[in-house]
Amino acid sequence: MTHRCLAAEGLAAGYERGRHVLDGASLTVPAGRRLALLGANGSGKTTLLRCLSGSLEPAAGAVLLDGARLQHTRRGLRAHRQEVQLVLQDPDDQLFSASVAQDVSFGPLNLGLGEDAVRERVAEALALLAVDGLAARPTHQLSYGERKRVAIAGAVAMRPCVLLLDEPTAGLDPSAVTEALAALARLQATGTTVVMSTHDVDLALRWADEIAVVVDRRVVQGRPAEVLGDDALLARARLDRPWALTVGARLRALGLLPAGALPRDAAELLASLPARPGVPT
Amino acid sequence: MTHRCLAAEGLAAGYERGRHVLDGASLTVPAGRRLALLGANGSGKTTLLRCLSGSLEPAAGAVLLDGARLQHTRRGLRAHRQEVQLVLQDPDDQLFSASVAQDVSFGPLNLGLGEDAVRERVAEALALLAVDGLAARPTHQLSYGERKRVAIAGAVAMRPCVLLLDEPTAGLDPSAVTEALAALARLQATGTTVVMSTHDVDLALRWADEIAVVVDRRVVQGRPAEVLGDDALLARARLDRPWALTVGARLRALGLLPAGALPRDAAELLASLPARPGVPT
Amino acid sequence: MHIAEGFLPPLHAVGWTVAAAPFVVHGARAVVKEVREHPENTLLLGAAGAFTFVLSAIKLPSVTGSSSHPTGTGAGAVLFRPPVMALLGTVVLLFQALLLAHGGLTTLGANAVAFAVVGPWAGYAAFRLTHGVGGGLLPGVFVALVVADLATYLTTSVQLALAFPDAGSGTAGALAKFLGVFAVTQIPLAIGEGLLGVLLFRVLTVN
Amino acid sequence: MTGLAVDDAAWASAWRRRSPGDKLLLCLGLVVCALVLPAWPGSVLVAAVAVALALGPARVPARTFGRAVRLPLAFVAVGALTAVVSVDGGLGWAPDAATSAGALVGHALAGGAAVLLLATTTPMADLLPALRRLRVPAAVVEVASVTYRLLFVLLESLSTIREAQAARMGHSTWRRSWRSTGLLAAAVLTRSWDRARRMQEGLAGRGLETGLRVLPEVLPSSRPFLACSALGLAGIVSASLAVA
Repeated sequence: MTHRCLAAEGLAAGYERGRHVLDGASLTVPAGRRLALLGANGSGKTTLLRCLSGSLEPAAGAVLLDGARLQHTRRGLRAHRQEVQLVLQDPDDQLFSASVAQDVSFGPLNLGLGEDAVRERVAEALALLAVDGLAARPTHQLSYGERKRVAIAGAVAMRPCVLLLDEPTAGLDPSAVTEALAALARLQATGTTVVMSTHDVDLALRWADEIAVVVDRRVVQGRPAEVLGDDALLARARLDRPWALTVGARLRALGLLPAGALPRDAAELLASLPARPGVPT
Repeated sequence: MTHRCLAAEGLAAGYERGRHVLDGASLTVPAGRRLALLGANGSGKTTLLRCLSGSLEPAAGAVLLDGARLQHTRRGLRAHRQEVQLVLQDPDDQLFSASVAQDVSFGPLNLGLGEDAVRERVAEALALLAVDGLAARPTHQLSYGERKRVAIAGAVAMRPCVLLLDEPTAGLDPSAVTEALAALARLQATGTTVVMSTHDVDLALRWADEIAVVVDRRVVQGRPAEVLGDDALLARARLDRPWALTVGARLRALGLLPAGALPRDAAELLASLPARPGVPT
Repeated sequence: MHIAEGFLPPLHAVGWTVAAAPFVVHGARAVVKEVREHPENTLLLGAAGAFTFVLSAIKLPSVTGSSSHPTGTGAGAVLFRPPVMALLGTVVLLFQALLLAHGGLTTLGANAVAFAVVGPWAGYAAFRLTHGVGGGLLPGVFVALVVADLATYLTTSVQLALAFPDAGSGTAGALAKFLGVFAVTQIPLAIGEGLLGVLLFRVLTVN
Repeated sequence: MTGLAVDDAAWASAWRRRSPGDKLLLCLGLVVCALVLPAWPGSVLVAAVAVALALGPARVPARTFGRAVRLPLAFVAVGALTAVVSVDGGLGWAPDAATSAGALVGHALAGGAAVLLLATTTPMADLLPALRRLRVPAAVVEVASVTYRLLFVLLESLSTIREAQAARMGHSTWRRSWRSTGLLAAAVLTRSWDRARRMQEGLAGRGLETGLRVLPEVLPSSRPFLACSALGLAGIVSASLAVA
């Protein structure tokens, strides 16, 4: 799994109340980086991810993998799907086999791999997502958080270069979010580029190297502090500014944080603040 | 709709892997206050709400409304449901009718009201939830956030004194959360006591007058700052401390916030902080 | 193979509606009784109807090159029994007519006889028969769905033949014509539906 | 999915607020005309009126209407051809083959257009309560209403699961595609049970034990509409009889 670069150029796709959901949307997924795709519900995040994964054929524009245009032919899709995998928001839409191991083996079996290779892939994917203990369990007995991770394992077993995740943390409690993020970090360590859609701006600030916001049928892309500090853009996108940026800016103005400091969460903020009163920074 | 006091005493309920999900759980819902029910996924929040609403009969313990014990008879349940309504997390579990107005009319009709009274209730509930514009729309064309609000309207049309909501903000984007909270505030103004389960500690701090945490099969209840500042409790409950409490405590220690200040979100924090450096508070 | 709106002469449309009525009324009685005793089962019956509709919207992997959909009523007969299917099948046909322009209102009776009465009963009988001679569940399902599908197709052909007898050879000749013309799509479809049924029930019994 | 297109059109139609009973009378009247009157000019008149009303006052998108009208064409064409081929002593055309085939196609297209006028202007949610007045038992109407609501939920599951299967190459060969389709059908069946079970619980608090009664919108009947319908139908009948 070497990093490959996935991009979208001038996409028009989806159709709702007489117009496209996306129109002229362009995006570059930098290889090996963590990209958070932000947007309000209904903004077109899912439509964009479905185009990138090849599930949805755009009405105009192109999806490019290492510069080569995705062809919506049987062969083109087959090649694309070995490199790019999408995990949908609702795990129940992806778990259709009786047991966890069977479900995860679905993709590798379809790749025509031998039994041993399939077993190896399944074991590897389950271990990466830290759900190896669930292999023999029936899928309908799992908790929501477990089902989400098993659904991701199903995509991971395809060994994609780029893994697209639609709202992977939605509905998870804090500890499940932490576990999911740890699993994604392990995936990245194996060389997978991870794209995550979310409407949680605090999470995006904490996690992402790069942010893309879906707004007004297009995509605005940039570095986290830049994009998430752009109040006009966030207002158009119906998103809030992450609290850490708001509070950080004031504390910088008060001279409590060094000029370049951009704490991304409470722990980083506390670490950058002086411990006792009167100690200048 | 006068405020009435709902309580649970020593509940044992639910059953998973050989033991009860709740065991010895007691809770008092103070009339007219906003209660947030916190807990990790699978901790038993939903089980507790189902007991309180009467849809699940506890194996032991009692549910009390104004001190009177809920009897799980046809008549007892009927009386209880006129006072206490539960809205489940997935709106599709409650929307059975294809048209919004028809769906909301279901409860009031079952109360045996006449057509005009039913229509009045439907209009009132839709207006309170700010979904009156959707009355004539088909359920299957609504967005997730709209479906959530229509499901709440269905319960509100029963004019309960206590409205129990299971994860009403889960899956909603920031602007939809704001709208949902505004709707709940309008409900409270009409005299309804609102209980909301969530695992979002930041939201709970911002919204609630009173917090109950489901932990180790029981419930710990108290004032927000108290409960959410108890790190040992939060760790047992697999929850995080709200960032505003963490950051607020440090800023108080630094002398930047007045001793008693407990900002609950970024806006309150900014308002309590000095605007320029060097200005003591 | 739904008979399109307006395709049957008025007398035939009325005749088939009258023929379907007792079965549909019988099914409706069963449903009313069920719902009176267990009101919450309204939801299960509704789900069964929705499943039947959605099953018939599943595209079978191409057998003949054209896209083909199962009738869904054979599986419904095995799962929910023929009397209930007479009603649920008719409701599904009504929805197909009004949501998919598939079938029609004046041909609803004729289509109900083929899809909601003859198909389910024939399939169910075949299922019990296979069981009776010691066939297992999956062979029973296969036979039931193939028979239900073929019986539906046969009934539709008879209905068309009665409406449009051949100029020279009469109804018998017409039946041969219609059976022959639609065999190309319907026989592979029947086998496909049987296969899908086996796969479906296999997953269900493993669970 | 075309089915959704017809349903979407019905909810958005300019005739959405007309009484379902009125629309039912008009459309059934047209269907009966399409069936009973001679194809020329009866069917042509019926089809013209149905299309004009749908695209005109009811403001149904032409694309939706056109697509839906074309759907039964394959059956109609094959059926009509088969009906007029004679197999008596070798293949040949029956006497008056062209006329009979034309009449068959005419009746079917006109009838189809008339039913479609109803389908694209009247959502099921309005039509099903109207069936109560035709003395269909409440339980049956309630079951049908739940079917209507759930079929959208299940159709969405169906397409999403299929998409997820395709993404993991579940439909890359014929053999795998069959296996995946079996899994898909089973998954939809389990979901439909699950949905019903969860709804039972979700609705218990609002009084499920007394059935699933709902209050339909008040969509009053319009005398002018009924009068115009009667006049129009009478016009079609007399014009057809005069020409034929």
